[in-house]
Order: sequence, then structure tokens, then C-alpha cells
Amino acid sequence: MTEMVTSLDALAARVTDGATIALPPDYSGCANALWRAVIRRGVKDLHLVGVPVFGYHGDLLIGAGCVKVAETSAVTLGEHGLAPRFTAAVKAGSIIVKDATCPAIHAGLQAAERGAPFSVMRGLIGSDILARRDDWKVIDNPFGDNDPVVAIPALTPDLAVFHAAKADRHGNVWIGVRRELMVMAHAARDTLVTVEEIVDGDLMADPATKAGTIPGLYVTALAEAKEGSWPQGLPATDLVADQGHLARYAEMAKTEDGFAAYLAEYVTGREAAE
Amino acid sequence: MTEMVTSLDALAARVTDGATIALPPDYSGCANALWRAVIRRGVKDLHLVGVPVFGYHGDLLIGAGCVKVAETSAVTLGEHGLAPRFTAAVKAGSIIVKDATCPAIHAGLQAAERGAPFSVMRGLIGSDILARRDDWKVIDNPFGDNDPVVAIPALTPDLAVFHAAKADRHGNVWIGVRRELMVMAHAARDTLVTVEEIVDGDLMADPATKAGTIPGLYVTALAEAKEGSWPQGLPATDLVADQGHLARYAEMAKTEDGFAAYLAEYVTGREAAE
Amino acid sequence: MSGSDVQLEEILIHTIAGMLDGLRHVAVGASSPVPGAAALLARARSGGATRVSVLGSEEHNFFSDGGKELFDCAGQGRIDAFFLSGAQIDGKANINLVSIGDPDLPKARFPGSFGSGYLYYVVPRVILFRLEHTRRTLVEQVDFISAPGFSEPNVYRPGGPFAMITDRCLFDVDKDNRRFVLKSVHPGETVESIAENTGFQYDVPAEVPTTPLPDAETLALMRGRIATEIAEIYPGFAKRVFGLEKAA
Amino acid sequence: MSGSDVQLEEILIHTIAGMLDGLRHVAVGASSPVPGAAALLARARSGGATRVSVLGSEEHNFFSDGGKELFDCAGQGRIDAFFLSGAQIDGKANINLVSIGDPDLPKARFPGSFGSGYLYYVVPRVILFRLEHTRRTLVEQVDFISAPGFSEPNVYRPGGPFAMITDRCLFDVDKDNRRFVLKSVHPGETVESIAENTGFQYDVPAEVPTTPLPDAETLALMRGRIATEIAEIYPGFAKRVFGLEKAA
Repeated sequence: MTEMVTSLDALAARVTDGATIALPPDYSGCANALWRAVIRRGVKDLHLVGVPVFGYHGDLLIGAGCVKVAETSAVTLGEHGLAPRFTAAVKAGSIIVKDATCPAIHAGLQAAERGAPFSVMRGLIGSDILARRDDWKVIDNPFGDNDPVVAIPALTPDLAVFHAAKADRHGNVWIGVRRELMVMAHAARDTLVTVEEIVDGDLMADPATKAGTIPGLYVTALAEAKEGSWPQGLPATDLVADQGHLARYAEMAKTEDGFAAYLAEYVTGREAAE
Repeated sequence: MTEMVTSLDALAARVTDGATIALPPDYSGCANALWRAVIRRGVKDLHLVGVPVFGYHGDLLIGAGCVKVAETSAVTLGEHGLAPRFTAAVKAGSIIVKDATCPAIHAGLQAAERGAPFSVMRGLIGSDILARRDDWKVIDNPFGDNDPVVAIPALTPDLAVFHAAKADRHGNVWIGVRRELMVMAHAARDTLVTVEEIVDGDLMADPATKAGTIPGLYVTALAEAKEGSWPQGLPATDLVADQGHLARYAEMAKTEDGFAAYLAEYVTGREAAE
Repeated sequence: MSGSDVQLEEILIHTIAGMLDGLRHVAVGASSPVPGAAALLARARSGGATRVSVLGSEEHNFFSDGGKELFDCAGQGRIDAFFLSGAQIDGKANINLVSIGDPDLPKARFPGSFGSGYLYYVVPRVILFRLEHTRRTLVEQVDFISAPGFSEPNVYRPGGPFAMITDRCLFDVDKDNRRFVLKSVHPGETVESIAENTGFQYDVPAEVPTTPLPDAETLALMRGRIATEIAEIYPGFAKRVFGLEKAA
Repeated sequence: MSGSDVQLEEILIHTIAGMLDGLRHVAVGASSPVPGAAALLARARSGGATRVSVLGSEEHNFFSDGGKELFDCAGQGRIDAFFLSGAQIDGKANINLVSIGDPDLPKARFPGSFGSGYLYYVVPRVILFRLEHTRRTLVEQVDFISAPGFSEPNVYRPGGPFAMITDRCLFDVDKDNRRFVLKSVHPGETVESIAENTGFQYDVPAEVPTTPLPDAETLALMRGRIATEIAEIYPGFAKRVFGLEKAA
């Protein structure tokens, strides 16, 4: 059964050193309040998986020294440009980047979702993405004739972590059309979710709501976090990205000192508020 | 763009001899009014694919002589027992059965959905299902050591055909949690849909509805058909299966004469009503 | 039937529930009232810790990703127990859900293998369930293997047969020797009556007890809460076994 | 800039739209206002027959199956045209979205390859789009191949480069010889200025025309309906190019 926890710190305690963690992109549901609590805990050596890319929250975790591996198709702050801490870490050689292409991440997660050892996909052959991934293999399509195809092993994160609009007390989480969150939850061993609101009733009872709901079966632990995606927005709600803040982040995070000041002001300094 | 047609016959005209057709199970959305129109057209040599099984509508098509191949994990009338025309046709050797197991059908459709040449799956090894499917192959898991795994080629039906509760004039079709219908529509070259009601507005505009909606992008042609799943019910509506009628079908279809009488009464004889 | 007023179905439900206690998630296929009731009994005794998914039920279905989700969920290792049957089941625990005779021109044809060709491999506790225990159903060698009871050592197989329960007895599974072992006989049956009605070889220990009856507390739970719950899914069964009409 | 009051963006939009006319479905990635406007122009001229999916837009997004759907849709052959760019693009149409120098200790690092490692292979008309046409961006050999321009004959590749448009010119793609061919130069540019600013070898036909300007009707459509539509997605762009404020 889904554990209902009452503090972000209790949820953050489940994010342990070295965990492989599936992260949604900025336009899906980012559990930013939770990530701030994780940073305050001083977690290390995370292996982030962008599904299929990540942005602000991953850059924040990288800057805070929590990340060892970034496996992703891209890291970007969108209109605010390059992710500065990611860029600095790559140039310094202080994180390992496993570059991917979006559908390869989806293919790996879908293999895990299906309980299959791998998925095959077209594309990739002749790219340096493939050349640098010794965990992917080129095999022969058994239904073709001299037809190479790329095998992507099942990608089973230790954790899927995201923020959503609402959940009920059975642990069911409504995600609407953001189905990548469902694939993440199916593929991961455990799933941690923060939501704007825990509602009464059963989200699986109404067929309309059920169509966009991840069953509690897949949700390990859940906490309420108002505006938990801030400074990102949240789809299908009134919460829009705080572009002013993100621009400020992009600016401050350009230097190590600026990033340290950002952390002090908005992460370690926010503890009391969250 | 989705073609909005005003008669079932116009939709039925798109079901051509020899087509491979993905069918939902009885508890999903069966386009039975459309199938009656198809039978009246006298279509031949259909290759039915149960997703992952089929029931009444497939049995009806088999009995009416429209079917050459039944590729499915099962054919059943549920609590009304064996599907009599399927059973008779198999025993007479008048149809080809390609026995499957449910997740193999899903795996083939998902490969088609992904544009991948095949999916791999666990299970099946040592079964007569596999032994009798020369279109499936056992390959080595390249990430394992002497680890055989079954490769299921992409299953790309010519048509996906189903009935749903509602659609809008953009061709968007609401299917709720019946996601197998979405996979079918993604995997198939063309998709024909009947709906209880064509509604005003845009089903993709409301995030709650959008989560259970197949975009018109995948819907080739669409017609309204009130109680179009009769004698089956329709999920997420008030339409429940007409068990009395299904029992009558199961009884009448036990013999060829009885089935002929059923066809005359409920299919060819229903033309004016539909 | 012996055993005072306890019915066979109640013994079966009780016996099966004993194999489900402590599990996280039990899935039950369509048209399976006895396994369904057993799973609901295990859930009731777990205080809700055991999750039960009953396919074909609106009330007890926790899936929202279409027809594939049950199989995905099993493949993820999230389903601990499932039930399978067979028109034929043989002494190697092979099951046949397809046909009798040559599959291309069969003497009898059944619906088909459904998900057995996958679930039998990946669900740790597959409980075989067959309410007709005769030499016609429990055979030396099935005519069609929908799913084999056992696999070669290099075949990925976290799952497989855990036990077989029939209307006459309960068999354990000896995985090392790939044989059934008679565990207990239901009231009214004997070691000899089982031998007479079974078409395959199996092991018989020196002592074969009678299948235990549910105690009074379990019977009360079964006839009360479980009967009500199962009536939502299988009203006919609930009426026949528990005398319960589904509330309107 | 020459060409009276026609702006470069309008020439680009017009030129790209000409490559999209008659297609069923054009997808446009994030942060791509010019390709987006071109796709909307092609849609307007098609009378709605051309479908346009603009990623990151709520109004022009026809997907409901999560992040994977764009790629699935392309793999199904349902996307006829897409746009890719690169920090570097070379004469073999290889694109680099990853890094400059050794990828493990790069001199510059960009966001990453996004979907290019797949879409470049499966979308029939991939239009390369680069608004900085210099020897720094259009290079002899990219430092990292996010996706190659061409593949061996046995590699499944229904898609690939269809053309490349920059702020200076339009290149065609000669698939047989795997080279770019200068198709036209934008107003103000010459065959020589292109050579000066391009780091790779390409073919130059005897006659290289100037990229045609949109006619009055197209300009009116672009500055009217298309400007309004693109303003919903890229208000800043619509304001800068078309002087249009997004309606509140």
C-alpha cells in the first residue's frame, strides 16, 4: 500500500546515495520542493535519468554535488538557455554523461515496464551516441536480411520521482496526459510523488479521472506539497512557470559563487518554509 | 483529416476482402452495428486479430464466412461458453488459427506502435503456442548469457475497428481507460470507429478528457451508431451487455441452421434499422 | 459430502487463501469465483495489506493502462500469485487450454491460451485450479502445451506452479523432481480414490491428511464479508454457495 | 537587408513552407518559431489538410500518449517533415548537438541530441535549419555525430536530410553523392559570400538564383493569420517580426 507521509523530509529520506532516478522534463511534473529537501539532506552519487530530458531540477542537483551520472537526451533550461551547472560539470569532468536520444530512453523504460530484457529501435546506427554507449548493442533483426537494429536494455530506475496535481488516500495519482509519468512509475522499483492536493474519494472510481490516473499499486510513498513544482509550472493546473525566477537562476548559476548564493537563498534557506 | 461518414455502409465499405483487422475483446468497445453492415456486404478472407482475445463479433464474422485467419489468444463468449462458430470452423478446418498468448499480441502491436521491427518477450519457450508460430523467433538476449528470448514481429493491422462512447468533429475519440484501443489505433494503418455520439467542441481541449482520447490523427473514418456495440455493452456508459440476447446467440449458433436463422433475424434482417 | 455443513467451495477457498496469506498482490482471472473469494479472504485477513485485482470486475480492478497492464505488472514482478486451469493438465504440470487431438483438426477446441503462455513463467505462485478431477482432465501428457510446467535451467522463469487444487485433493509441487506430490485429500476422498481418478503419476507420502476445514472464525468471515464482496463480482456463485443475494 | 520591406524571417518562412505544401503532417520541435510559422503557413494554404504539431504548444499539440508519442508517431510513418539543427553541421549532413572537442572533457557542451538520433532516420523530409551560417557552425567534420546525414544501404532509413536553410542560403541535398548543393542565395548574399562562410565542400550549379521573395498574397497571409497563430506560441517572435502583440 502507498505510504502517506506528512513531511517532505520523510519522503526525501527515501532518496538514498547512489540511487538511479527517473526525472520528468520541466514541462511535466517536477518535484522541486522535494528536490530541495533532498539537497538539504546532502545526498550523493545520484544517477539521474531524464525522461527523456531534464532541466532545472537536474541542474540544481548537479550544482549541489548530488549527482554522479546524468543519463539523458538533453539538459536544458529551455528559453533560459544552457543548464549552467550541468555544462560546468561536464566541462570539468566531474559528472559522467550518458548521452541518449529521446526514444531510446522511452524504449528502455518500456522494456522495464513490460518485464522484457530489452527493446529494439531504429535509428542511432552511425551516431556517436551509439558509439559511446557500450551498454547498448547492435543486433540482427531476425525477421530481416542483414538488417542491424539497436537493442536498448531494460531501464529500471530505483526511483521515479515527480509532482502531480492530485492524489487520493488510496495512493492513486492523477497525471492527465503526462503518460511518461505512468511509464516511469511502471518501470521503476519505487515511486515517490508529491501532489498539490490529496483529495477525498477514489480517483479510480470515475472513468474520466481514471483514464489519467496512476494506480496506487505503483506509488510507494506520497506527500502533499503546495506549489511543489515551483519554480516550474504544472500541466493541467493554474500553476505556470516562474520565468522571472528561472531567468534569475540561469543568471546566478553561471558561476559557482552565484550558484552557492542561489542555494543559500532558495534551497538551504527555504527549509523553514517547506 | 478524419472522414466523418453518415452511414454505416460507407464505413463498412472500407473493410475490404483480405484485410487484417484488430478487434477489441467483448468488454472493451465492439463495433457490432458496423460488423453487421460488413457481413451484409459479404466481405471475405478477413484476418482477425484479437486484442488480445475476441468474442461475439468475431464468432459472428466467422459464422458468416467472412474470416480466413483468426490470430488471437482466445475466442470466448465469456459466461455463455465456447464461441460456437469458431469452434465449428476450427474442427472443420475451415479457418486458420494462429494461437497466441495475450502479451504476445500486445508486444506485436507495441512494436508496430513504436515503429520497431519487433518486440521481445519472456515466456512462451517450450510451449506449443511458440512451436506452431513460425512467424515468431527465438533469439539470444545480447545482454545475457545463453538466455533465449522470443522475438514477436511488429503486428501492423490494416485496420483497427471499434466502437466508443463519443467523438468530436475533429475526429478525436474518447476511450477512457480502454488503452488497448489506443495502441490498436497507433499500430494500425487505418482506424474505423463508430461512436454513440458525436459531440460539439474539442475533446482534446479539456485535460481530463484528453487523457482518455485518441487524437483524430489516428482515426481514418468515423460514424455515429447509437447502441453500436449491442448486444455487447460499452465501458464507462450505461450500456450493459444484453445477456439474454447473447445466451440466445450461444444457443442458436450451436448449429449451422440455427446460426443461419440468427443471421437472417438479427443481421441481414436488421438492415433497415441500422 | 462429509464435514458437517461446510461446503466443498468453502474448503477450497480456505485452502487457497492459506497459500496467499502475506502476499502483496494477488491477481485473479475472469470466471474464477473460488480463487476470487480466496484472494478476498486473504485480503481481509491481511488488514488490507494484500492487494487483490479481479479481472473483469469494475470494483476490484486497479488498472488504468488497458489490456496490457496485467501482463506488464506481472512482468515487473508486482503480482505474487495467479490462478491457471486447463482442459488438460499433465503430470509435468503442463497445461492445455487449446485443443484435444491434432490442433489443426481437433476433436475438441477450447477458447485458447489467454495469458498463460506468459503468466505461468513470471508469477511466482501459480496455483493450478481444476474442479473436474478425472482421468480425462488430469492426463499423462497434454495434447497441446499452452504453457509448460517446467523449463530448462537457462530459460528465464521466476514463476511456475506452486500447487494444484482440485475438487478431490491438493497437490504440492516438487520442483526438483518436477512432479506433483499429494498433499491432502478433501473430505470424502482417499489416497485410493485420488489414484483412481488421476491420469498421471505423482508422489504419495506415507501420511496424507485430510484437507483441513476452515475454523469457525474463518467460516464466519467467509460467509459474511467475503460473501458480500464476491457477490459484487459473481452474484450467482454467492447465491449458490453462501445463499446471498446481491444488494440492489 | 535588401528586398524592400520583406524581412529575412519572412523569406525563410516562405521558402520552408514551399517544402511543406501537400504534406499530411508536419511536426515542429521546441524553440522553432520560423519553422513553426512555415508549417502554419503550409497548413493555411492546404485548407486544413496539412496537420501541424507544435511541441511545447498547448493549442497545436494533438498528442495524448505522453513523451513517447512524437517518436512513435514518426516511427509509424505519420510525420512527413521535421526540423533539426546543430551546433555544428558538416558537409555530410551530420549534425552535432552535443559538444565541441573531446566529449569527455569538451570545450563547449550543448544540451544534447534530443530526438535527433531517431527522427533524422525516420522522417522523410528533415529540413536542417541553422540561423548562424559561419565556418564555425558549418564545418568540414562535426566533433560529435548526434545523427549522421547518411547511412549504409542496409540501415533502415526512410528518412533523412531534405534541404538545409540558413540565414544566408538554401542548400539542396544530393542523396546519391551525399553532398549539399547550393540551391539559392538569400537577398544580399552571393555565391562567393556563401563560399567564404561555409566550412565544408558543396556543389555549386552554373546558375544560382536568389531565393524568391513571398508574393503579396503570401505576405498578407503571413502577416495576418499566421502572425496571429504563431503569437500564441511565440509571442516574442510575433512581436519582433510581425509587430504583433498577443491578444490578452
